[in-house]
Amino acid sequence: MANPIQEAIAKRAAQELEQGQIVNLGIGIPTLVANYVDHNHVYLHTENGMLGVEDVLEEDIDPNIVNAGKFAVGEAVGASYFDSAASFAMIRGGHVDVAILGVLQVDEHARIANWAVPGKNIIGVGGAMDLLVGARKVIVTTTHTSKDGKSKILKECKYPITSTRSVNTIITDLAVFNYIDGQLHLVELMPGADLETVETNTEATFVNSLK
Amino acid sequence: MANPIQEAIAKRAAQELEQGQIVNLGIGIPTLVANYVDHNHVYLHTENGMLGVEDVLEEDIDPNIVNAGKFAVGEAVGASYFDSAASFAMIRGGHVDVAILGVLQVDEHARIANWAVPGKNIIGVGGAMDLLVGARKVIVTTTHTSKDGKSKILKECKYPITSTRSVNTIITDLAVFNYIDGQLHLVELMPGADLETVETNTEATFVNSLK
Amino acid sequence: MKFYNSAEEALECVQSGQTIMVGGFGLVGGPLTLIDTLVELDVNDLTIISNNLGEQGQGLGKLLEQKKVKKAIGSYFTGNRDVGDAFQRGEIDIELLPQGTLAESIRAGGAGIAGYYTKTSFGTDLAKGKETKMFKDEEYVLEEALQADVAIIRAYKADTLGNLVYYKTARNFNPLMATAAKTVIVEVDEIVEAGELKSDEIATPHLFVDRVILAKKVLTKEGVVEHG
Amino acid sequence: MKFYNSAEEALECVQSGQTIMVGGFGLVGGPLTLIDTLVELDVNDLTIISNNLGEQGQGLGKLLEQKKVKKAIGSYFTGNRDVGDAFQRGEIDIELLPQGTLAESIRAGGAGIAGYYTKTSFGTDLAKGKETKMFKDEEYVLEEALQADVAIIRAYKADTLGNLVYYKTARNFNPLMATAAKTVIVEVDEIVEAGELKSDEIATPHLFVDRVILAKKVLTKEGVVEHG
Repeated sequence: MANPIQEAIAKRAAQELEQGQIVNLGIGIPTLVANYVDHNHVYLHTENGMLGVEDVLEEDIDPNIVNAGKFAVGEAVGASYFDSAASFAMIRGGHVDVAILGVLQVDEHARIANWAVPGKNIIGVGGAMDLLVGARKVIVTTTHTSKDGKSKILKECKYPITSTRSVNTIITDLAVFNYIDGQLHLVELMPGADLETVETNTEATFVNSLK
Repeated sequence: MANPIQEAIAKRAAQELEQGQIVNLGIGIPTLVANYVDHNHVYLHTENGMLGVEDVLEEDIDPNIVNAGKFAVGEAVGASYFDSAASFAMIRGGHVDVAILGVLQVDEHARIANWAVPGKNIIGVGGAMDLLVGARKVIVTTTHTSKDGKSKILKECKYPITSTRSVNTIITDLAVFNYIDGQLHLVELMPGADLETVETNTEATFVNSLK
Repeated sequence: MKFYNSAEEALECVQSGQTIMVGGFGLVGGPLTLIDTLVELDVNDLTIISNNLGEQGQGLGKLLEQKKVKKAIGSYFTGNRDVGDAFQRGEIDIELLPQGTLAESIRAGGAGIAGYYTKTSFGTDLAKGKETKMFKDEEYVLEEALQADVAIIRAYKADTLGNLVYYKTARNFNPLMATAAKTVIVEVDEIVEAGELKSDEIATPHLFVDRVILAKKVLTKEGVVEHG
Repeated sequence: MKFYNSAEEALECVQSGQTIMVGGFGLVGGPLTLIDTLVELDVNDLTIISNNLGEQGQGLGKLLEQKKVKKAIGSYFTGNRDVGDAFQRGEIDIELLPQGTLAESIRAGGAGIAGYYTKTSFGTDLAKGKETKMFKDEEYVLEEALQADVAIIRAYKADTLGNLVYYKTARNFNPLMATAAKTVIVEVDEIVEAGELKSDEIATPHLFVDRVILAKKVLTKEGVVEHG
């Protein structure tokens, strides 16, 4: 499932994490972030009821240890399990430091849409809305444009938003933006990307804060 | 602490219990009920976080196993411990079959007052209000009259009520009343008591349903 | 609490029109034996409260295929495209809840809490029509408790009193649903004597449990297999 | 999470005017070492959230004696008559809550729930001034969440990550308070290596825990004794 573009985004997202943080990874690119973190220093939380997620070798798979994407995972030393209400109490109560989520769209207010597409059946939301209100910091990872070349970083989300809360950081295959004082700031170009390409492919207004 | 009158009331209260029931005992006379139940058939719940309370011998006391009255108790086979929110979720969620409580007053609507005395500091309520709204059946145990000879079974409680919920059964040193269809029914005289004594000492209106 | 010899006997109480909670997160922690028996029952118009509604033609998906589901309450039905199709055809109602709200509402249902205020979903389509209230300058959405007639859940071990422990991420919704239904039916991998589960480690005290059976279907690395 | 060598160091963060949650049900499960150090600190105007307020001149009762308590929130202060006297003299505010409401409000405070509806206390003096709402023909009282700046609690064992397990009825309010304060300080009887506590049995995962010390005061059959 992983391709080099996704891996590059995941790797960059992992650099945002700090020692001792509790981190929840969404489905898709965020799941790949697990490959780039030191499980002795960053603790992965999964909303289906586990703190201390780590990778698992094929031969060690236990079918009853899975992450939110229902993929088999491993149990880090000191891991713990809990029920879904306790798990979301951690999320909604502000006890998760960072959530890394995938998005369909993100707008210049750093609001995201990642759970529903108009005209399609709205039949799944999972823990996305909970993570957005609860996580202290939210990082979103996404390809900069959709498959048909359209910007995913819009003036305003066209799909239904997931929360009124603005995310803190956007990491794409082209760039890294931080949302500060009500504006998107371009803070970094991804390897191989240039400013012109970012400008062309970004519908949202942003401040160039490259150093 | 126990005297023969209290023991007689507690013993009679124990007869109300049925096999398999989950029972919570309040402080005072209700605590004595534990002496008259078969712990293999009735399971005692205490709101400070334990199911499976039983008596304990002096030499087996563990200071960290106590009941709601902070008295040392024993652990029945199959007992479990849980936090206070889980414990009160059991009570308030309707998972406790019977609560046996002490009262200061009870009125002819079978409403009780057992947590506050006007003019004195209102500074303790504990789990009384929770048990009254949550337990499926509430039995109250009390001496029929106060130390100065006044009826505790009044037309209307003079002290602040503990709940708008009517209790199901009142057991005193003189009589047993059930509350049915909005009326107190005298259903039994305690050993040695006669109808006249009950009538003289009961301010509340009641129906004589003695067989 | 009573032990039953089969899922059929344990599920005899289920009636048309009832609300049924079903534990599990996908197959993990799902009451696989009870689900497969439930879909064989001659009942309909069921309201199912479960995070997912199985997969196409599998598990709870069969119940949908047989048109026995009137309404589904859950957080993620995307894994079974039959759900969306049935919804489009007007065959079922769907109440989509954020997963945290689903979990918390079930807990509330078991805990005597009628409703509670959460920030989750405020300002989104999922909050449409719901009451809101301000606490300390922040807006919250009122969510109501969920309760059921019957819950079917999976645990790892039960003791002879009905105390339960769960296994790893197979815990998920199971302990919550054990608190929020009139009749709680549990399938377990193992039954042990009372006293064998440590008193500090029991996750579901026996007062919540009504019926217990031994699981016949188990999730393995190779998928669901029959045993026993 | 960080280990501290003494209660003094662990409590350095406490400041006047703060809200402090204190675990325990009477002496059982109380953070005895931390309480005795707390009463030595040069802080005042504290709001204490705890089921009880110690006994006359003991534990939290000393804090009251020293007039460092501005407000007490709890369910049962009857065991310490100083509380009622101080209240009569207008020296402290008291917020009396049903014990279930106290517990549930602390849980709510840790779980991102701003308020919830319970039947408990409806129609009584304790519901005076509180909002009510009807759900399915029954009246419920709105109760708000409780949170604190600091929680001091007791656990049985901590591992080196800060995961906690509790002992018997010493559990009570401790795991709840661990979720509802900005800084959570725990005294434990024993510290073990990460991995020694079974993953299914950890009651408080380490994400809730900030500071851990070894307990110096322990409740025994003979009362509170010093050890270590």
